[in-house]
Amino acid sequence: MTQILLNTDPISEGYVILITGLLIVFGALVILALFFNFGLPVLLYVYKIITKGKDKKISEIKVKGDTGFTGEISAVIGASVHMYLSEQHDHESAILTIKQVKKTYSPWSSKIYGIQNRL
Amino acid sequence: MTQILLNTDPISEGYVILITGLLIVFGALVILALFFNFGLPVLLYVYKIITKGKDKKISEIKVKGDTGFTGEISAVIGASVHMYLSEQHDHESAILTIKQVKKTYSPWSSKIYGIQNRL
Amino acid sequence: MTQILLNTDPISEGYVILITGLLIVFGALVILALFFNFGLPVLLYVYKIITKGKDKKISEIKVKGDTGFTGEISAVIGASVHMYLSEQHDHESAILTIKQVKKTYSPWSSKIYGIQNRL
Amino acid sequence: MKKLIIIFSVLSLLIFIRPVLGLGANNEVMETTAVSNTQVQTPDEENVLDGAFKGIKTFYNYTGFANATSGHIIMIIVGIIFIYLGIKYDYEPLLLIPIGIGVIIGNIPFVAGNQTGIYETGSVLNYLYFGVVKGVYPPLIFLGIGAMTDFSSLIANPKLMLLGGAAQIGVFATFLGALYLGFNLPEAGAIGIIGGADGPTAIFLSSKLANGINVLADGTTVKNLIGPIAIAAYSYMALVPVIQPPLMRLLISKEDRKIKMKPPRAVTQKEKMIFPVVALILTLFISPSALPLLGMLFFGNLLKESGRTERLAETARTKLIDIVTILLGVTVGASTQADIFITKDSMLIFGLGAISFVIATCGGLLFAKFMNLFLKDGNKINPLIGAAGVSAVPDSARVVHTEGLKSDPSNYLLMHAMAPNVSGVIGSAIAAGIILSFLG
Amino acid sequence: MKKLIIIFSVLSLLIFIRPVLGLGANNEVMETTAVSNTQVQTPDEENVLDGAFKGIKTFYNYTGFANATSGHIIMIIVGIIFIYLGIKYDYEPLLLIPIGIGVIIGNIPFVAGNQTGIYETGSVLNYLYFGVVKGVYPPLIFLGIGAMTDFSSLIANPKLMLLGGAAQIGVFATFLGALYLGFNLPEAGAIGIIGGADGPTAIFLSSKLANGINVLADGTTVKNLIGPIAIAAYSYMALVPVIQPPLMRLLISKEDRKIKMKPPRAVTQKEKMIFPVVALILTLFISPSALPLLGMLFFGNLLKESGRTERLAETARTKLIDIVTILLGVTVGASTQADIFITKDSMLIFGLGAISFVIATCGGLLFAKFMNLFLKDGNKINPLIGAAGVSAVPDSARVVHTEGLKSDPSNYLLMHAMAPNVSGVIGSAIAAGIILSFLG
Amino acid sequence: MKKLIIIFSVLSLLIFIRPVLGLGANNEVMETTAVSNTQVQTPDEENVLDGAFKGIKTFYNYTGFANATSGHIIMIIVGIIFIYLGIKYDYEPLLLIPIGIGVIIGNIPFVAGNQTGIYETGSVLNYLYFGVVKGVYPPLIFLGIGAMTDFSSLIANPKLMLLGGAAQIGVFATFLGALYLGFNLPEAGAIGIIGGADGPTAIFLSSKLANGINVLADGTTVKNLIGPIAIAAYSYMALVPVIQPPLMRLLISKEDRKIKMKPPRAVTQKEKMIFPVVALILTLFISPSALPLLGMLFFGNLLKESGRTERLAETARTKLIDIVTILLGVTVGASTQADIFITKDSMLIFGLGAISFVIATCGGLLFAKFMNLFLKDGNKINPLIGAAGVSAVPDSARVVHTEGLKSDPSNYLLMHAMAPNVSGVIGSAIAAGIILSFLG
Ligand code: NA
Ligand code: NA
Ligand code: NA
Repeated sequence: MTQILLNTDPISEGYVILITGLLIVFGALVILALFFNFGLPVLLYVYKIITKGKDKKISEIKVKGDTGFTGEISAVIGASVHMYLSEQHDHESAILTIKQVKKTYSPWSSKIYGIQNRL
Repeated sequence: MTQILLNTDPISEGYVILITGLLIVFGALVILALFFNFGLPVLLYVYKIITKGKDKKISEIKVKGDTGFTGEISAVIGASVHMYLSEQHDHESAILTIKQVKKTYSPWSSKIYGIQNRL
Repeated sequence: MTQILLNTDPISEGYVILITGLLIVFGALVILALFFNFGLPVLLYVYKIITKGKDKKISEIKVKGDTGFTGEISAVIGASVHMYLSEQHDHESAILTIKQVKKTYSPWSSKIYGIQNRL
Repeated sequence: MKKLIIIFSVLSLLIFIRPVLGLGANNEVMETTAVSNTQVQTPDEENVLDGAFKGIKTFYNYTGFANATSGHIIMIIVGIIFIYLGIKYDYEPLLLIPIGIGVIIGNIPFVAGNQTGIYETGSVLNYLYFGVVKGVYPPLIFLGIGAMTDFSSLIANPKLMLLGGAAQIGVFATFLGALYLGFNLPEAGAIGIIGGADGPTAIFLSSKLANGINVLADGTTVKNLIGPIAIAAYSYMALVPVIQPPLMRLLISKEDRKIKMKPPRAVTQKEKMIFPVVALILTLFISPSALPLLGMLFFGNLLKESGRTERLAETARTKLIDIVTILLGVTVGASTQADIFITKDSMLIFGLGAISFVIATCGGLLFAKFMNLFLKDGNKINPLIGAAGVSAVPDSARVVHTEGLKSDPSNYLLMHAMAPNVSGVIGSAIAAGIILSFLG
Repeated sequence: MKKLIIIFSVLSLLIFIRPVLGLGANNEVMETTAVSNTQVQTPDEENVLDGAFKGIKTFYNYTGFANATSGHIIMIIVGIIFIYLGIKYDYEPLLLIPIGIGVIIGNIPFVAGNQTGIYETGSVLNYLYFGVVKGVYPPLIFLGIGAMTDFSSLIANPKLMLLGGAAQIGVFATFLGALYLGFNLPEAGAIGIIGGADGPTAIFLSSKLANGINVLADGTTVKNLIGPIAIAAYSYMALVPVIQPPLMRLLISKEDRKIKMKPPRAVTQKEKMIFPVVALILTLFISPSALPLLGMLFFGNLLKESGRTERLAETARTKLIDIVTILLGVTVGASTQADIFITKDSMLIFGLGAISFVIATCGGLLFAKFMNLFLKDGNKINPLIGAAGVSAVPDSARVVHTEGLKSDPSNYLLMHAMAPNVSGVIGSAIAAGIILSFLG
Repeated sequence: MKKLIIIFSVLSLLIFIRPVLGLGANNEVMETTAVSNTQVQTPDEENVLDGAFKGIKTFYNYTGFANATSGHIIMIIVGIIFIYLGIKYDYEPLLLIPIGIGVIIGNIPFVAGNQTGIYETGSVLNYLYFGVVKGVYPPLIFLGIGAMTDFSSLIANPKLMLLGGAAQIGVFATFLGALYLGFNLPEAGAIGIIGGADGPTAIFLSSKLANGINVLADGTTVKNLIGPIAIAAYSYMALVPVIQPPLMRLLISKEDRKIKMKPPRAVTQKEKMIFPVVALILTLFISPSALPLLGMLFFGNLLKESGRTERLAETARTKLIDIVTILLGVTVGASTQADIFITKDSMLIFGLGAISFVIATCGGLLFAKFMNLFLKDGNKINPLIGAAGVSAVPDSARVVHTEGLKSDPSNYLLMHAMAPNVSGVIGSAIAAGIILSFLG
């Protein structure tokens, strides 16, 4: 348990932590926001170039992921979080099912009991 | 670990515990019995007066709970405990479903994933 | 933690363990193989004689177990382990269901909530 | 790729088959000349070969064959019998099968020191056994029980609760019997609870009183009787369908067995919600030491009845109770390690256990007849349901039901038997609390 | 068979009813003559009978009736109120009901020494409470949360993340308030996190800072405030639908409330897969002490989005989180044992908690208005969603949604409110990490 | 209400924005006059502001950016690669994804002392890691495996068991190789088990032999190799579809690959019930130290086959194994903390691991050819199935199946490959037991 006493007076130290803390929290979220605003698109573009369309599997999911799922629609359809999430979820697992119906699971290999993948 | 030695002789102490114990067990169950015979009705009556019919939600369940569920019927229908319980259970959850179809769960708030409420 | 030092030189000891180990592993599996090749049939025959056909319950399952489940068929049908296993599984539980539909479970007695037996 | 792999495997095979090729091992290690090598070789060769025989001899001493005792064999057979009863006659399979396999696992002969046995600190079984020794599993099982039990029959007909009380005579009589047989007070208390016909309660109480740790006023340490007590409790619970019917026919007259009871009144959801809360407060105010058991029991029941927490109740009565049952069963079984389990005490405990079930059943039946003296016709209860007071839910209730049908095929007693049945559970938990307060 | 049973029961009944028949107990034990026997008898008789009364007197001292204090009664009533709110008004039933019953269980008056209470080493409740004291439960709950949370709204509109940051003002302001009220730094830090409106985070941080174990530089030991902090956090989270609407109407003008936002763009599965990994690395590089919380949160989310581990995600968000919720709820509730819980500190904490929720909400709302100054028309955000930044997922988002509909029935804000809502969770976890680094 | 809230928030905001308004903090605390106050003020002001900069500087030293080493970065990239392989190529996603995220979590740079890291006592990860260090997780996983494995192919064709034995050559050869590379005996034993191609067994054995705790006769303490061994085992298991096919084509002739095998005979339910019990007793009598693994494996299988305990089997093979897999994966991953993981030993272990898989596969294939010498036509086995003897269930069996189809599209080998496949599991568990007996 280490404790930094920047000030002898806890109140002043409180203000320090308050200001420091707020700045850092904001900083963190800003960085995150920036990454997903600018970093991610670049990253995905690069990835696409590298894999130049070889990239089947996931792109499928992607496409699927897009169609019939603009925020507006879900916002209207899913007037409740649950509705929204669960639909989303069925949506995915529908795809997964098709993909994984032959999958199976075991701790040595994750491939026995794929059906239970939807348990 | 505290131990009360009322008697030096364990056998006699055994009898003391035997008699004491039986009296207390009986006492406890008698009190419980009395409460549910007399206390509870009063309590419910008072509650009803206080909430004078505002009390929608639960009364519904109550009503539902009554109809088509006298002990005799279930005793005959449910010739096995399970049958009895499970019917009872569907019965309730049917109502709950209607009530909670919009419900969802999360540890912050219990409202995401209401469907799983029936998982 | 006991350690047997048969040799002062770990390498030689390594060879000892290597040879010993392999022999024992093989030995174990050979014994197992022999038992299921010769021991088991005898054992089952004896059991059959003792219970001389009284033995309904399980024999049912047995019969069921046989029909429509030669390895070849499943090998072809179930082109994946999962398919194979799960079919097998439904197969059993189908029987169990019939047998246990009245069953119920509790830790005092395993008989409340038989339905959940298939949960 | 192929190339690489060939080299790989060839190389590694070389290393492996060295002794066959007769290349010295230690010469790579301690640079010796080819000459000294060949000299070293031959002895090394033998060294390895007869070393192998030595090795097998040494290893043999680790095998079960070398260490098996008659006790191990007996217990393994017992385990097989448990499994057989569970599978063939469907006696409590969810308990007898895990316990049976546990008995086998616990009686594989092994050499101490490799953290194998359930009583060796640091072994996996020992970690799982922790939940038994510390009494953690039973309350979790009670949570699941609460989440699957319906108390309406009890709420509808509270006076039947007394039958659950009467059956507790079994607990205290056995307690006394144990004292006569020379067990000290805490041990006797733990043994007595077998009469409660309630596995988790038995494990909980014995883990607190007869755990081999507590020290008495006179300096003697109590014995560890958790294993025998748990096995006895579960075995006789499994045998309820064998033990009770004769006693019923013995003590209850043909006419009495025919008595039909009024259908219980319907119970409102609101009553069901209030029950667990009130019952929890009342019973625990009277017997606070039963808190872990009754607290969890009624907590589970509230989760079930609240109508808002179905998902928690569902988890409690399915996956959670399953996991705990698996671990509890196999560790309780494994705790019957021959050298510790096969003792005169265990035999005495089994004897007392049998008596306790008999007494409990008789107590319930006779008290039911006794109650009838005060009930006017039409309100009379069918004395058979007294037998359900031993708990062993819901077996004894079903046994009552079956007996009832034998004497009158139109007489459905199950619903009525459930009341004393569940109150028997509450009763023995309270009794456990009392004993714990006195002797804990 | 019958025969055997008759003998059995007769014998055992004999033993049991001995005192009535007046046969000496101890004469079997200490061979005395029939004469001395009858002499011994009568006193022994009384001995047993008035012994019984003594026994009941003794036992009475163990009952709750003998040990109940006003504190116990008050807390039990509080527990009942929690349960009532959960059932009747559906405020967070999955939390209020377990906590409520836990409060009752924890306030059953008992005599210390029988390993009953949650604060007694060796008691079952104490073992289950371990997961709270060591902060093990919260990360497991975060795992489940991650496996059930959909971050697409956040990915689609990253700038809304800032709202989740603004609401953290509540955390630090409360921290400051606690310092003013005389709490020392670690305690104040733990209290501040109530403003995070996030139960697991509150429990995690308080278990690290205000656990009654740590010793400060000046030698004073911090107080154990886990109970009050957890209760405060969950209570106010349950009351979000009561606390927030007035503040919204107070601070946001009618026109602003009508603002419609552009639908968020669709998010690809690939983005959803990358999000948890990148977010985990970025946030934890900035605030490593939040590792157990954010690590598990994003781990759970990856299980959900990977598309390959659905069965693990499903288990994490159903059975696993249910089990942990049950244990966490009941133990947190039980930790409110009157003698430890009813203190001036607890009252102060509840006061600060209320303020913190108010500040957090205001912070979110005002910052949203502030952001609008920099956004050109058409891109403006509806300031109401700022209130969702307090987390309390997804209640506050739903509250926003409802308020939005009140001012314009065609204005669906839920989707948009989810972004600040989940970022509020991340934000308060980061804040917890910062406080932990400074004061841990 | 509104009123109250306004006062609330105004008050609290006042407190919060105090420094802006320039009211001294400490003057409330240490009653000073307004004069001294204003004097105190200005410094205090700066105090707070440049304090903030100091604060950020101080905090920066806690961030990952300040403490990151090349090791951390490398491991994080490794973690990302694991996740990528799991998602993109579907290699063991249920293991690679949890392990991968665990690797990232374990390599977030942090300052020791805040109970963050997996190796810091008291940290959450450390508590979860307990199940790995004490070898508790592996038997629970074996329980689930047993509950999902069908042994009929083995019962139908027992001679195929020998193939599972042959593959264990990999274990002992690797053990020898490790000795050559200078590891001491227990370490070498733990490393050898990688050749068993069986994650849980590898973790179990290494937690007993190479746990960084045991002390050898010569006073040296063994190294903690659990992390590298587990990672190696799981990585190569994931790569079985890459490693085995070339070896098959290398060692098995075109004609041999075409051999069709007789369909296995049907197996009765009764045989399936007897198998786990007998196998448990036989194998554990021979190798008692394998008790936790084989005991649980056959226990789970009995739950599956008994036909009476389906609900327990179902729980064991779904929720229970899922929970354990999640915890095991993430903690094993996190145990690869750069400073502890990136060592020459780890590299050697990865090298040996690769060799061991190659040897095991070759051993199985060659032994299959060897067996054919003694089998008359029509009974000959297809040597390909020898490769399945390495276990890595059911991947290697599927690989065999695929290879078989390549040489003859009508040749379904899966059923036949399952026999050596599962016997490989039993074989390596027995081998683990032997090694443990010799070196434990
Ligand atoms: Na009972
Ligand atoms: Na928050
Ligand atoms: Na293997």
